[in-house]
Amino acid sequence: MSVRRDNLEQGTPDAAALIEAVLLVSPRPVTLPALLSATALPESEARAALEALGARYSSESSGIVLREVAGGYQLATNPSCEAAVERFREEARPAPLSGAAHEVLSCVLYLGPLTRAGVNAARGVNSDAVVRNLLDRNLLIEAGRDQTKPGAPALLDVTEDFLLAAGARSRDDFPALAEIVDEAEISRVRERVSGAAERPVEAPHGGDG
Amino acid sequence: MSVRRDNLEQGTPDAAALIEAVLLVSPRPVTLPALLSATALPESEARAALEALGARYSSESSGIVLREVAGGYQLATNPSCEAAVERFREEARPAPLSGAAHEVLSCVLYLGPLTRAGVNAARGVNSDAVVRNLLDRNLLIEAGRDQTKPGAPALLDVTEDFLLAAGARSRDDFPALAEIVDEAEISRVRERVSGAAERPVEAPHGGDG
Amino acid sequence: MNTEKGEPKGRTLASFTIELDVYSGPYEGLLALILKDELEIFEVPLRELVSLYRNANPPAPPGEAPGALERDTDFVDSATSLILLKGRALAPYSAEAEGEDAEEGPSPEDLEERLVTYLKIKRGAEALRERISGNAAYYPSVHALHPRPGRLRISPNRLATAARRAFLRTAEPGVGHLGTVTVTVGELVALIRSALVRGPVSFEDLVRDMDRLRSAVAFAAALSLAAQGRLTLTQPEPFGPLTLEPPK
Repeated sequence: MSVRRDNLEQGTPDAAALIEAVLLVSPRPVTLPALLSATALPESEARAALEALGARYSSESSGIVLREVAGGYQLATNPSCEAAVERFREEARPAPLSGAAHEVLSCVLYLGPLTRAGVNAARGVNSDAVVRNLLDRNLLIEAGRDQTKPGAPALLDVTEDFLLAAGARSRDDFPALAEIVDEAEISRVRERVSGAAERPVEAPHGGDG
Repeated sequence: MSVRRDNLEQGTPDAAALIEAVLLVSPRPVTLPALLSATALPESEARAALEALGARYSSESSGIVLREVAGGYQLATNPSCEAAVERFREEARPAPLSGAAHEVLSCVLYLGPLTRAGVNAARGVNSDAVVRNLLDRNLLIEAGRDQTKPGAPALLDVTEDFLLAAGARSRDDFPALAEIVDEAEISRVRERVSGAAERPVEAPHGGDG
Repeated sequence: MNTEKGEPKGRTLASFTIELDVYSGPYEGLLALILKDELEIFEVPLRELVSLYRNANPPAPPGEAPGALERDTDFVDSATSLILLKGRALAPYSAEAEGEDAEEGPSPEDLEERLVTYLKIKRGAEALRERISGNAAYYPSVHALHPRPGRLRISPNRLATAARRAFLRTAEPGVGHLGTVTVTVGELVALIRSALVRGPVSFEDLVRDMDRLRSAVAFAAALSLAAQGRLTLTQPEPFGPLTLEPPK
């Protein structure tokens, strides 16, 4: 306490303190506009304060970290303290997502918004049950309808909870597919298809039944 | 805490960080013994860390303060930031409830009061994290204990806030369970719930075998 | 559901009835419908089916449920067959082979595009998995202020739907009744591959001396090898004899 800050006691706390307090009472990320509106700070001051808070709540020095995620700012525990937090809460983590669920999310993220039929087609299997589960977990949402299709089926999109779960600031905060997929592997697939005469599994001939 | 803390990244956070993290995820004051058991710290180290945290989260310099209250330690907003916090509370839109949260609420509403084990049995899925969240949001409350069960586990019930959110004056304002699922299913679920808490300790003697 | 208190024990598979979105009635009826192609196998949620079975036939202490082991293994047998059928139905190649000439499927270009897209999706999914698991240990503050009473809206309709969904779901199946699993898919993969060195082998021969559990695991091993293209499975008709052949 080297600096005197009597103003704090009199109800004019500094910018960082105001933001800190608001973030403590919000389990969800708070957008910059919401922060500005609650704290009545000018944007430049708020940004500078957020930067200072980022240093203070950094993953190297603190059990609480400031995350910039899902379009906002959030205080969360440092994953390095995971064991203590989980011992304290004495509860099972929600079951991790299945491989199929990750595939469906990847479809919607990279090819979406997509209809259920679009997801099924991309994966080559019926994914309705997986989609239902992801809607349940608030990781997917029905956002609008595809008016070009008969019956105008619902379009699926990823949610804010999905961005949170993935620790992403926004939809754009994911590497492009081109960066993830190995070109060599793609050409191997292409070769295999064009060179593939026989099918790997002989399917039963049900034509006569 | 001006010491370098590179060890944090490698998963051995220091004492203050561990305590900070635990306090962030506890809405109620945490007693020293509870802190020690979650963090596995020796008492002297924990006390020293709490002192350091007290200076860091002091009411003169921070929007978040460390309070020693009701026999424990708790993070809270600095009263000097109250105006911003109140504005935020006015403006924030409540976080939407997940599908899982709706399920847990409906189990407690229709079958309750229920223990956590009862909720898990009714849903067929571990629901501890969801229950915790609903308690935190004051949509569920621990109302008494089930004395017939070993350890007298807490019974969960829905709250006034829940009724208000659902636009209901009482439990009777909801459609009857019999209108939602048929009787055979209801009795199946009830059986599952009553069986769950007993656990397969021992088979009933002289049963129907 | 026939879960009458009186006699949950000693029943056979014939008395197992199920209640699924796509079908309700005796389990054997479901099998018949699938075999007669009146019900698409991929409409059948196998996991849910297993849950229903476990729920209708809870594990009982040894000696208290005569015939339970037989019934359980019968169920495992038929369920693994369903898994095989389902795997076939969902395999990208088999769908178009049904009823059409093999050559009449999508053009190689279409197929190539589909596979490339799928490959990208798959790699994207792997990256997502890593990212999501890397972010799982951030716990948010729980010091939330409750919103002003009345700001949160909970729809009674959604609650009713949720109740329906929750009450129709059944508990995760226990596997305790199967005893200790002493064999792994890996072991049986090795066994199958060494058998294939001598040429095609019928599944029946392969599992002749195995117990029910081992043969179920062998089934899984064969499926996984087939999926990797390391063997070919042929079965002229559903539930007919199954032959394992080395890859061509």
